[in-house]
This record gives sequence, C-alpha cells and structure tokens, in this order.
Amino acid sequence: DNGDGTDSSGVKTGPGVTADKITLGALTDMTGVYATLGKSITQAQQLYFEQLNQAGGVCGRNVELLVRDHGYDVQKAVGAYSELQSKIAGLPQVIGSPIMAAIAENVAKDKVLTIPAAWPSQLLKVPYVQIVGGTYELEMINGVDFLVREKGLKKGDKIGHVYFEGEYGESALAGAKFAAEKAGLTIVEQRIKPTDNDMTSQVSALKSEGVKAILISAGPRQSASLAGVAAAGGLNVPIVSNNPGYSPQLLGTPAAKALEANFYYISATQPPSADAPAMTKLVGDYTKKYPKDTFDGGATFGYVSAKVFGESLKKACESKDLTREGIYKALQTQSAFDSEGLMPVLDFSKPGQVGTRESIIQRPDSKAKGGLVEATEPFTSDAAKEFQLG
Amino acid sequence: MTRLLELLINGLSLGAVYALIALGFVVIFKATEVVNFAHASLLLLGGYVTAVLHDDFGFVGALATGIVVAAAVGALVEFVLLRRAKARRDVIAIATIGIDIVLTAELSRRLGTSVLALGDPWGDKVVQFGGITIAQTRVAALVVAAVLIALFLTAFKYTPWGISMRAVAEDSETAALMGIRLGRISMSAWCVAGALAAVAAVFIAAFPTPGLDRTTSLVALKAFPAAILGGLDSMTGALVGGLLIGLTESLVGGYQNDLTFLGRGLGDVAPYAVMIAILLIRPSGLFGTREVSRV
Amino acid sequence: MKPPDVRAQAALSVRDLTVSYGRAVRALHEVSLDVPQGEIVTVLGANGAGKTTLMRAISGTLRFHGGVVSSGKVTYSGVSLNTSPAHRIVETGIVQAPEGRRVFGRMTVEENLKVGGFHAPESTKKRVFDLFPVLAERRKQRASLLSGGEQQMLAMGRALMARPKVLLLDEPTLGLAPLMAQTIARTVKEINEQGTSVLLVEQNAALALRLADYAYVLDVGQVALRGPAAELAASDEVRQRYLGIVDEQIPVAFGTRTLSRWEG
Amino acid sequence: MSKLRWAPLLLLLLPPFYLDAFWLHAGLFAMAAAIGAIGLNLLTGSTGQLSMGHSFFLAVGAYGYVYFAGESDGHVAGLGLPTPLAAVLAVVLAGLAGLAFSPISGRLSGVYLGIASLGLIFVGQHVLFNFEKVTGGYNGRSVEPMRLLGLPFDGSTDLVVLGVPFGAEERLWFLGLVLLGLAAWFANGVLRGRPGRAMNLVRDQQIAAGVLGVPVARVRGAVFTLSSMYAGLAGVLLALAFQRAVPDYFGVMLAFEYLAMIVIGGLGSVNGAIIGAAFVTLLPQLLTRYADALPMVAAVGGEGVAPSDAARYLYGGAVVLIVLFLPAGLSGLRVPFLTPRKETTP
Amino acid sequence: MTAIPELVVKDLTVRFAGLVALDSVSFTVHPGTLHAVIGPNGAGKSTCFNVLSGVYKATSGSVHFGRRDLTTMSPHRVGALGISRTFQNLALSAALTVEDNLLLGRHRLMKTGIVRAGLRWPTALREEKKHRERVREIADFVGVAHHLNIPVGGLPYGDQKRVELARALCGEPRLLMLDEPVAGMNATERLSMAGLIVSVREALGISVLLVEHDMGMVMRLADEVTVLDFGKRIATGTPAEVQENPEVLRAYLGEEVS
Ligand SMILES: Nc1ncnc2c1ncn2[C@@H]1O[C@H](COP(=O)(O)OP(=O)(O)OP(=O)(O)O)[C@@H](O)[C@H]1O
Ligand SMILES: Nc1ncnc2c1ncn2[C@@H]1O[C@H](COP(=O)(O)OP(=O)(O)OP(=O)(O)O)[C@@H](O)[C@H]1O
Ligand SMILES: [Mg+2]
Ligand SMILES: [Mg+2]
Repeated sequence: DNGDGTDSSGVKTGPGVTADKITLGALTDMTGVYATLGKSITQAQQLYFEQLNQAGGVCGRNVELLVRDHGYDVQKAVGAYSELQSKIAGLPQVIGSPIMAAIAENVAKDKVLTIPAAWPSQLLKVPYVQIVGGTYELEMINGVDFLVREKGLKKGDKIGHVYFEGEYGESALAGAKFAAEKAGLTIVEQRIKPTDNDMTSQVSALKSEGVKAILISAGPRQSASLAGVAAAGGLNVPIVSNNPGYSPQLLGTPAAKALEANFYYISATQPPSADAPAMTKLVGDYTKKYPKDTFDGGATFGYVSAKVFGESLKKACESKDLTREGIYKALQTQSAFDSEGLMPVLDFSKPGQVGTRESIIQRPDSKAKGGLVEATEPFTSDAAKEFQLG
Repeated sequence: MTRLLELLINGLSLGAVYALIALGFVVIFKATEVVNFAHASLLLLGGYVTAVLHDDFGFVGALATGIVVAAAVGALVEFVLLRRAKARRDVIAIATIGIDIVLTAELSRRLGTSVLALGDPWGDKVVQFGGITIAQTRVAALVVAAVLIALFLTAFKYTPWGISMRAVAEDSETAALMGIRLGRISMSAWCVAGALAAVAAVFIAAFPTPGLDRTTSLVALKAFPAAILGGLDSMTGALVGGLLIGLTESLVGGYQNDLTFLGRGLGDVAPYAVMIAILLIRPSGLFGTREVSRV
Repeated sequence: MKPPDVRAQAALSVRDLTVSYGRAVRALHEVSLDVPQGEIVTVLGANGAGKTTLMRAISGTLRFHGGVVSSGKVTYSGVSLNTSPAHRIVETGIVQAPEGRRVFGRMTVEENLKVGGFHAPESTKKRVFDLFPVLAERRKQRASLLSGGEQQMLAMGRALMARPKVLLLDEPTLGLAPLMAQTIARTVKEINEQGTSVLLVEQNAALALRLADYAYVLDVGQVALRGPAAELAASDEVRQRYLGIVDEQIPVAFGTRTLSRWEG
Repeated sequence: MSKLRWAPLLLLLLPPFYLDAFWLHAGLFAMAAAIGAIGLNLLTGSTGQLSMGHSFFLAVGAYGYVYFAGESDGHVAGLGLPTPLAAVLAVVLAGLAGLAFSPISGRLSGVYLGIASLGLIFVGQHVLFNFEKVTGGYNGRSVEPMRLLGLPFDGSTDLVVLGVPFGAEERLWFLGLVLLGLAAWFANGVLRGRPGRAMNLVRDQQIAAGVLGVPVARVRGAVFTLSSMYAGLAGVLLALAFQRAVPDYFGVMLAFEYLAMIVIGGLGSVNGAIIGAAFVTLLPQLLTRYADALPMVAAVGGEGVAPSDAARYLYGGAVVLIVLFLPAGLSGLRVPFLTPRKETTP
Repeated sequence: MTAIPELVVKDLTVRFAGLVALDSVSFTVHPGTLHAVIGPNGAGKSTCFNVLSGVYKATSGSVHFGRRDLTTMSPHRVGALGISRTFQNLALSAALTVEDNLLLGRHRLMKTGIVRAGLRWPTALREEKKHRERVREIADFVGVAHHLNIPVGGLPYGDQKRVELARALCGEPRLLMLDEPVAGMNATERLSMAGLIVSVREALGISVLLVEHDMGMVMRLADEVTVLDFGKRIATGTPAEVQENPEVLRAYLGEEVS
C-alpha cells in the first residue's frame, strides 16, 4: 500500500510519510564518473536535514534521506528507484542524465517531486521535475554575453566550443549557438568523449580556426587540459566553462597557472568565497562535519536544493497536505525562494520553468576559499531572457 | 599545414605511449600466450604509487617505486593465476579481467574523486619550432618509448633472457630440456609488462592531461587495438600499431569538423575501425605469425 | 678432456621405473637400466615401446605430456632426480637431444646453440663446430631451413653446448638418409671418446648395436632383452624384430562380430 | 526422475505474489541477463570463440524493439508495429548484425576475435549517440510496453491476480520467465544435438572437425549469429524492464560482466549461464540495498567499502577463484536439480 | 552406397618453410585394396594423409578420387566424398562421450541444423535415433560399445585408438585412411586391431590406406606397399617385393645388410 491517509492532527499523508518520519530519497553517484559531485551534494543535503531535524523537523516529524549509490550504472539506478519508489515522499537528488532519462516516466507516473543534479532544459518538460538554478543553455548564453561585454568579442569572431557527447554537452551547445547567433558570432564545434583527457588536437584545431574564445562543457579534467594546452600553445584566449567543468582540485595540477590566467566558470551558485553570512556559515558547518573534503559548488547546490525541499515540506505541512501532490503544490507556492545569498532568488511558481536565469561568472584563485572568486555580479543577458526553454 | 604537422607529431607521441602499453601485452603474450586484461589496472597502480610518493621520494624515486610495485603485482598474478590455472588460454584471459575489475575497484576507491599530479619534471613546459608547439612530456614520451622499445628489440635479439624468451615461446618443452627455467621466464615477462605499464602511466597522466585519476586506466582500451593490429606476438607490431592508433586518434580529433558525416567524437571508434579493417586483410595482424597447427 | 676420477663415480641409473600417461596409458613398467660412466648404452624398441617416455622420465619433462612416474626412481651418482625440475637435471649434467630434433626453427643456428649453453666458453662452441663443420658454415641461417640431417646435428650440438656428463639421444638418425645416419654414428662415438657417457635410443638397431657397449630392448614398456651389444647383434630375434619378420598369424574374419554396409 | 529435477523451479512462479517491485526488477534483470549469458556461453563456452562485444548485440535488440514498436514523433522515428512482431524483428535484427560480422567471427578465434568484437561496442556506442532519429541520441528513447493478446505489460490497466495487484513488474516477471524457459530449452536442444557436438569439436579439435565434415568457419559464423540473437532477445527484455533505452548502459563493462557470468556459472553449460547471470546481476543490487546491514560494506558516504565496489571485489574475485579451483563453474557443484544432465566443459 | 573409386596420387609435393615433406610422390590405391605407406619417422606419411584429407595444401601435384580432384578441396568437402581418416595423435573431443564422438563421425551424414535441433523437430529426433542405432552397431563391431556413455578422455590409450577407428567408420567411408592405428599398443592389442582392420575390409569391401611402422602387420595386411624415405618414394610393390628391395632395407637398417 502507498501509505495514503490522514494523521491525528489532520495532515493528509502519502508515501514516505509516517507518524514520526518523512523519508526522502537520493539516487546519487559515489563511485562512478560523477562521484565528486555526488559526494558534495549528498553530504551537504545530509548536513541540511540534520540541521532541520535539530530545529524540530517538519510537522513534528524527522526528515530522513535514503541515499542509494548507483555508481552511474543505469541498471542499478532503476533497481534502486523501484526500491525507493514506495518508501519516499520525494527525490531531492538524482544524478546522471541517462539515469534521470531512464526514470523520468516513472517519476511522472508516481508524482514524485524530483530535483535533478543535472541542468538540461530537456528536463523542464518532465512533470514533477524541478530544476534548481539555471540550465546549461542559459549558462552558455550568459557566458557568451560575458565574452562580448567584457572580453571584447565582436561580430564575425569565432568561438570554439569543446563539449561532451551527451545531454550535458549538447544542451550547452544549443545555448551557445543561440547566443552566438544573436551576437553575430560563429561557433567552432569540438565534440569529445569523457575518455578524452588530452585536448591537444582539439586546441590545435581551434587555433588554426583562429578562435577568439573557447567555451567548454566537459569535466574538470578536460577543462584543465584545455587551459593548459591552449596557454602553452600561445592561444591566450578566455575560456568559459559550464558549472560541472571545474573543481578546486585542478589548482593542484600543472594547469593551475593557465587556469588562473584565462579560465572562467559559470554557475548559478555563489562561490564559497562570497561574503554572504549564510555562505560563511555553510562552509564552516560543512568543513566541520566533513574535515577531509573540500567545499565546492556542488555542496552549495546540494544544500540549497535540500533547503528547497525542506521549505516545501514546511509549506505542505501548513496546508495540511504531506502527500506527494501536496508537496509539489507547496513548492509552487514559492515564487521568491530566498537562499540567503547562496544562490540568486529562485521562482518555483511557474511549472516547466527554471528557478532563475541568472548566472555568476567566477575565476579560479588558489588563494580564495573553494578556489574560486566572483568575477561578475549575478546577471541575466538579454539573450537569456528571450531564450525559449524546453 | 602547421596544424597537420602538430597533429602528426602529437599523434606520434601519443602513439609512442600506446606502443609502450601494447609492448606490455606482447611481452606477456609471447611468453605465456595469454592476453593480460589486468594491464589497465597495473597501469593505474604504477601511476598511483608514483603520484602518492613523489612528494616524499621525488619524482624519480617515486616512479622507481611505482615500477617496482607494478612489476611485483604482475609477478604475483603470474604466480597465482598463470602457474596454477589449468584452463584454456582465453579462459585465463577472462580471469585476468576478474583481476582487473578487483584491482581497479580498489584503486578507484583509494583515488576517490581526486586528480593527482605526478610531479614529473616537465610540468606544462612546451617546445616550439616553426610555429609548432608540443608539450615536453610528449617529446619525453617519444624519446623514452623509442629508447625502451629499441632496448627491448635488442634484448630480445641478443641477451640470454631475450633468447630464452623466444625459445620458450617457440617450444617450451625443448626450452626446458635445454635448462631454461620456464617459471622464471614467464614471471619475468609479467614483471616487465608491469614495469612498462607504470612508465606508460606517467606519460598518460602527465601534462597535457591534468593528472592521474580513476579514468586513467581507460587508455588501455586504446592499446588493445594497437597490440592486435600489429600482431600480438610481434614487438615491431606493437610499435607500429601504437603509432598507427596514436596518429588515427590525433587526426580524427583534429579534423573532426571535416568528418562530421561520420558523426562527431570519433575518438574511441577510429582505432577499432582501423583494427577491424586490418584484421579483415591479415587475420593475425600486420606482423603477427599464424602458427600452423599439426595433426 | 676427461677428468681422472670420472670412472670412479656411480653412473646414471634407473630402478623399477613405472610411468603412465593420464590414468590410462602405462608406458613403462618397472624398467631398470644403468649407464656406466664413459660408456654408450643403447635402448632398442619398436614404436611405442616406451623409449621416448624413458628419456622424458630421466630429463623430467613427463609433465609436458601429462605423464607421471608412479613408482621407481632415477638417480645420478646416487642423487635422486625424480623430483627435480628439468633445468635442475640439466645442471647436474644430463642433457638430452630430443626425438624429432626439436630445433628452434625461428632462430638462427647460432642462437640455437646459445640456448644450449648461454655461458659456455668459446672452447665448447669451437668443439661443436669441429664436430659439425656444417653448423659453422650455416651459423646465421634460420634453423627451420636446415635439412633434416643438419637439424639433427644442430640438436646434438645444442645439447653439447651444456657440456653434458651424460648425453641422451632419442633416435638421432630418425628420418635421416643412410649416409647421414653414418655421420651421426661416427660423431656419437667421437663425443663418447671425449669422455661423455651416452644413452642412445634407436630404431636403427644395426647402427645402434655397432656403436654401443651395452644394449637393452624395450617391448611395450618392459625390458625384453639386455646384454652386451655384440651378443644382441648376433641374436636372430633382434634382427627379425627389425626386419618385420614376425610369425604370429592374424586371425582373419576376426571375432564373431560383423558389420554390414549402411543403406542410409 | 528428470521431471522431478525441475520441480523446484516451480518456486519461480511465486515471487510476484510475495516480493516487492525491487525484487521483481532485480529478478527481471537477472532473467534478461541469463538469456544473454546463455547465448554467450553457446559461443564462448561451447564453441571456444571469445566474444567481448556481447553488449553491442544487447543494444541492437533493445533499440531494435524500441524502433520497430515505437511511434514516430518530431524527435525520433519509429514504425509503430505490433509489439510482439517488433520483438521478433528486433531479435532477427540482432541476428543479422551477428551475421554481418561473420567474415570476422568465422576467420578469427581466441583473443583476436575477442578484441575485434570489443570494437563493436565502441562502434555501437558511437551509433547510439549519433543516429538520433532512431536511437534518440544521448537521451535514449522510451520503450513501448509489450502488449500480448490485448494485455499490456505495464501498469496502465489494473489487473488483480489472487488479490495481488499486477503492475508492470509482476506481468513482466512471467513474460521473462517464459522467454528464459524457452531460451534455455532451445539452447539445450542445440547443445545435445548435431550442431552442439560440432561446436564442441570446433572448440577441442579444430582440424579434426574439418576432416569430419564440419565446416569450421561456417559453424563459428552461425553460432556467433545465434548468440547475437540471444543477446537481442535479452536486449528486448531489458528494454521492457527499463521502460527506457539509454545508450550509456551498453558499454564495455557490461560485456565484461557477461563473460564473468559464464565463467562463474560454468562454461558450456546452460544452467551455468543462468546461475552466473543471477550471481552477477543480483549481487550489486542486493549489496546496494542492504549496505547498512552488511559488515564491511559501508552505508553511502560512510567509511568502508562502498556497495558497488564490494560487488566488484566479489564477482571479480569469484571469476579468478573459479578459474583456479572450479573449472566447471558453480553449475559444476553437485546441486541436485541444477546439475546439467550432460556437462560439456572445455 | 555407390561403387568404390580408385585414389590416384600424382607427383605430390609439399613444402614447409624450407623443408620438403613430400617430394613428387605418386601411387594409386586400387578399389577395395589395402595400400600401406611406410617409411621412417618424418618420411612424410602423415603429411601425405593431411594432403589427402585436405588439411594441408599440396605445393604441386594432384590427388584424384575417381573423377573428383581433391587437390584443392577443403577438408569437409573431402569428407563428403566418403573419405574418412584417423589421426596419428588422437584427435578426439575428450570432454564428450564416446557416443557423441562417434556421432560426430556421422556429422556429414546428418542434416539437423541449429533450428531443428533447438526445437527438437520430429525429423531431428528421428534422425538422431536412427544414427544412434548405427553408432551402436559400429561401436559394437569395434568393441567399444560398453564405453558408449563415458567421456572419451577417460579411456585407455588403446581404446581411444579404437574409438578413432570407429569414428572413421561412422563416416561410412569408401576410402579409410589409418595413420599408425597400432602405435603404442601392445602385442595383443596390435593383433586384435589388425584383425579388426581385416574384418572391416571383409565386411565393407572398402579401400584402406594404412600408415604403420609395424612391419609385421604391414606385411600381413597390405596388398601393395609404398615406401617413403625423407619425402621421396623409394619403392612400391607387393610386400614381398618391397621386403627384398635393397633401398628399403637400407632405409631401415643402414648400408651393411647381408
Ligand atoms: N605443419 C607443419 N609445419 C612444418 N613442418 C611440418 C609440418 N607437418 C609436417 N612437417 C614436417 O614434414 C616432415 C614429414 O612429417 P610427417 O609427420 O609427414 O612424417 P611421418 O612420416 O608421418 O613421420 P612419423 O612416422 O613420425 O609420423 C617432417 O619433417 C615434419 O617436421
Ligand atoms: N602424451 C602421451 N599421452 C598418452 N600416451 C602417450 C603419450 N606419449 C606417448 N604415449 C604412449 O606411451 C607409449 C610409449 O610411447 P613412446 O613415445 O615412449 O614410444 P617410443 O618407443 O618412443 O616410440 P617411437 O619409436 O615412435 O619414438 C606409447 O603407447 C605411446 O602411445
Ligand atoms: Mg620415441
Ligand atoms: Mg606420422
């Protein structure tokens, strides 16, 4: 049975909600290709729910996060989902585009509010899936805008775009093309696979095309290689990366110099070094709980997405409806979600829309906390405002 | 033009590294007629040891240790699996897959999510000539590979070890009759392969690649076609195969805009496409020898 | 060449040796024989008599054929060799030139000799080349391209490179033209005169008996006859056995079972 | 007697009435894998032809079904055929793919074939990602639920059997059971008949095989094709279980897992393939689910070995140990009803 | 079963990297006769067999079986003409039972393909049954019937040799080629094997090509003997003639024969 019912205080309850506990699920990757991201997000989310429970939980219930590590293996993920499905009220975390794709239909069928740790506009189409932050497309659009405004790219210039085969890279490409169109620039494509770790041939290709800047939508390794090779090869142009494309650890590699010189990183989350009290507190709590791990953007995102869930639960409790439907409705009542400066203000009132179209450009900096400093204020380019999502 | 040259040189240097790995396959195959699918994890192992030790031991010391450890584990595999298993050769090969899975899992666990630098002396330095830029590590890779392979070809031709190895490969019983210690030979082969893997690991993880991480071992997947298309029992084959694969990969990457009709991102496919094409013409590779089985 | 105390030493001796392949084939049954120091001893026997098996047992290569010594033992100057691996046996000075030459075809003559004795002094190599001048001429040639006779010489030369105390020869004249066989015979004598004991397995009885001091005849894994070579050479039995003049009648229309053609 | 031997298998009819979706899903994956493993075992175990490209043919089957059964929309094309027909066609397609490879599979053997077939996986991945009209590209495609005699194999219509609501998993369970049964039955027929004997001889005595009138290259080619069709069927079942076909799944690791299955279960034996498949597919699922309960294995994020790593240690190690000490695999152990009537171990 | 054609080997030459295994050898096996090929080890006897059965390709020369030219045929084609052989070093499938090994001998006479076998098609079952019966007959004739259900690997060497012969007979041959059928057998085993060969001819009237080192046996059984030495044919004739032939004596004993 799916646990529908009404408790003593007249709160309607659904799956994953018992008298004293609300259970949420996370399909994460702790052992696969996205382990870095998975670990940060999961730990941050566990941190949040811990704090939430210490503060009395929701509706007099503790909130518990059931974490399942799928190691980026679709089969395990689907298995894990079918296990969690009947036990949970919502999914604050799902990592991996193929995995999200594989469970999307069931998520819709089971009406489970899901926050993916993947940011393609594609997902906005799926009911009950809420993207927190911008999408890959929007990041790239704002990125191109940044290049034009701050880096002096002009009509007719060429921009290289090195991107992963797959949803992430190709969504980003769509955004880049849209923005380039608007700004009269042309994109030079270089598609790569996650196994390509040496960007030499890509760089020499881009170099001979005479690109004025490079966008990269890949992993941290590829970013590092790209920056290093480009600098070494005398291709001193700005490099702008999507948010999965950077990790502070890169500053320990030979590419550090090059990164600090030319590399920019777009994200909807504030860098750990941002001087918002909430951020300082979060970084403090996090590093206290997980001393061995470096705090990064993933953690910020994890914390905020958990918070989004937490707030939705509270609202749902107020309106006496903790069913999955109820939680989803509660989410949509929040048109100006304030993460106290961890992220821009988020609007969840419009189904099928992103929380925000703003992006923050950041620079690597070995001295700064989390290895990143803010390069621009949060902003939304005109192109980003026009862009049709989904 | 410079682009082509750059791609060619890069391809060659990349190929040199593949050749080192392929050489590992060949040495083991010659001595024991087994393809060692655990080679990938030996590579990761050697790299890992080098990476974690270079702060304390310095690069050379760390690399030396890495080489020794990888060699030792290779020897262990030979001792535990090869000496005892009675199974068909290709079944033993499958068993090495098992070893690879375990070893890789363990190393990935230790590596976790980190990207480790190996502290190699070349850093991100490059050499420039005539508008062509190429990373020093690549040059080093070319040189080291060339030296090592030359060394091996000579060792195989002239040293007692090399001659014994060939004797065993051709007729182990008679080799034993002549006083050659079979166990020692096959174990030495596995040691050598391990050592080669460790060396290759350095060049794979060094600049232009950001460093060593759990995905590093995947390059072994590109060395398979190298070894096969060259001929599993031919050193020359390993060299040629490696270079061929390196060039293919580099050119396909560099000219992907002109190859869009094949779909983008051919990096992984091309080596295998080349290999299959060659196997269709020469079923035992370019330099491989088809042994006539007697009845 | 021959150290003074050699004769004094105990020789290679085989005692009650029983060998079987797998669970099935009993190839040798309680075979005993001796190779006194400095002598040539020959073992005759038809195909499948067990001659090669005997050689394998002595050289410790049975395991390559799934064979095991199920009882009895092989000793050299008192030391048991049963459990020693092949290379150890070679080190003790017992070296074999195996049946069918088994030269390393993909290697040159010179390399083949190297395999025989990597650290052999020049003198040894010189001696081999003196015995087989043709090898010196062909030293750079791939062994597989040598004629059968030359391959046989190479096989023997290769064995000599290890400076054996006891040389085991398994059918050295196998498949050789008569003339070649004579050459081989002469060389064996020469080698022996230089102080090496020889255990010679042959099907070419006449030749073997002419060379040997002492002879054994194996029949289906057992010693059927033994004695000084000269005596055996005289006996008709031996001559018949090898001229194929046997008198056992084959029962035609064997047994009661019959088989009719198949009209499928 | 032999009837009795199979009696315990009737237990397999029960799970849908007692176990939850997780178990049924796990079971489904195991059944699909078992079908694929039987196919691989015919090739590698019985004919001695090493194939490392099995997951390619799984992909062909899965995507073949999705394409034949799926409807066209703006994004992807599809033929919208009746689903059973689509399934059959998908299997045939996989077979054709295998046949197309026979110039190689017929001539090569040993690791040469193994690595050549490894190439198929990379080619396959490339096609899956680029041939978007059919495959839906990186996003994959959703799978048309099977529909037999008007009964759809998904949760859409309500169906209650003996008081148990029969959703997608419950229904697919029985479909899977039937398919696996047929697959195993067919394979046993092949192995015990004329073709099976020829396959074994090709493995053991290649030259003698030729002399006895066995066309070695043709046998190899044919068995390769057959095993591809098994993989194809497995692919179809997997697609139905996933309800969505995604490219990343059909990679090298999967091919390795299939090899692990047949070695663990027992080379050349049908039951072996099934046992091995169950072992390799269920292990990680169980470890993941019961991580917190197991010693050594760490709950997510905690210290110790992560479940998926633990699983790798276990089946990786199992392969090695079995090659060393149990040449006939788990099926070689004398478990009454699991022991094949006639073993053909290499 | 159709009439027995004659086998004509003409100027057959086979070279392997450098060495000449067969040097323009010619001989003819007349229908229904037993033709022996003898010669020292390495003379080229097995090579000759391997060419006749299509395993090796002749460098030059030709082999005809009746009107059919075997010279370039693939092994399974040759088998289809009704030529069966045994192997010097056993070539049985050790893991399979004797019965299965014998059924393999009948492979070319059976039709069942993968599909019918898999579906246990009635014709397949009928065929299987029919051939199992014949296999039992042959096994019984050769004297291995009591082993039918044991894996071949477990049998003594002599019995394995018999199974090889039985397997060859299972091909319902018109020409039977035996490569050292009694090698490694003891006197009694040899005798019974010899008797077996005789009664095969009695029963089936087929041609037999025999390679054997055991002179006694050859001299008793052969209608005609071809002697190879070092790849060359040095004599052909009746056993008596061959025995007298000085060449032959020399090949076996070295020069000085009284
Ligand atoms: N496949 C092969 N490759 C190379 N050489 C071969 C091959 N087959 C046979 N030979 C050579 O051809 C010659 C004849 O071999 P063959 O086996 O025919 O001799 P045989 O008369 O059968 O000897 P035996 O009585 O020992 O069986 C030998 O020198 C052998 O080494
Ligand atoms: N590897 C083996 N497996 C099983 N039986 C074997 C094996 N090798 C030899 N035999 C058998 O052992 C017995 C002795 O064989 P062996 O080779 O010692 O005889 P031989 O006297 O050397 O014959 P030849 O004169 O042909 O060299 C024969 O019956 C032979 O068939
Ligand atoms: Mg012998
Ligand atoms: Mg022969």
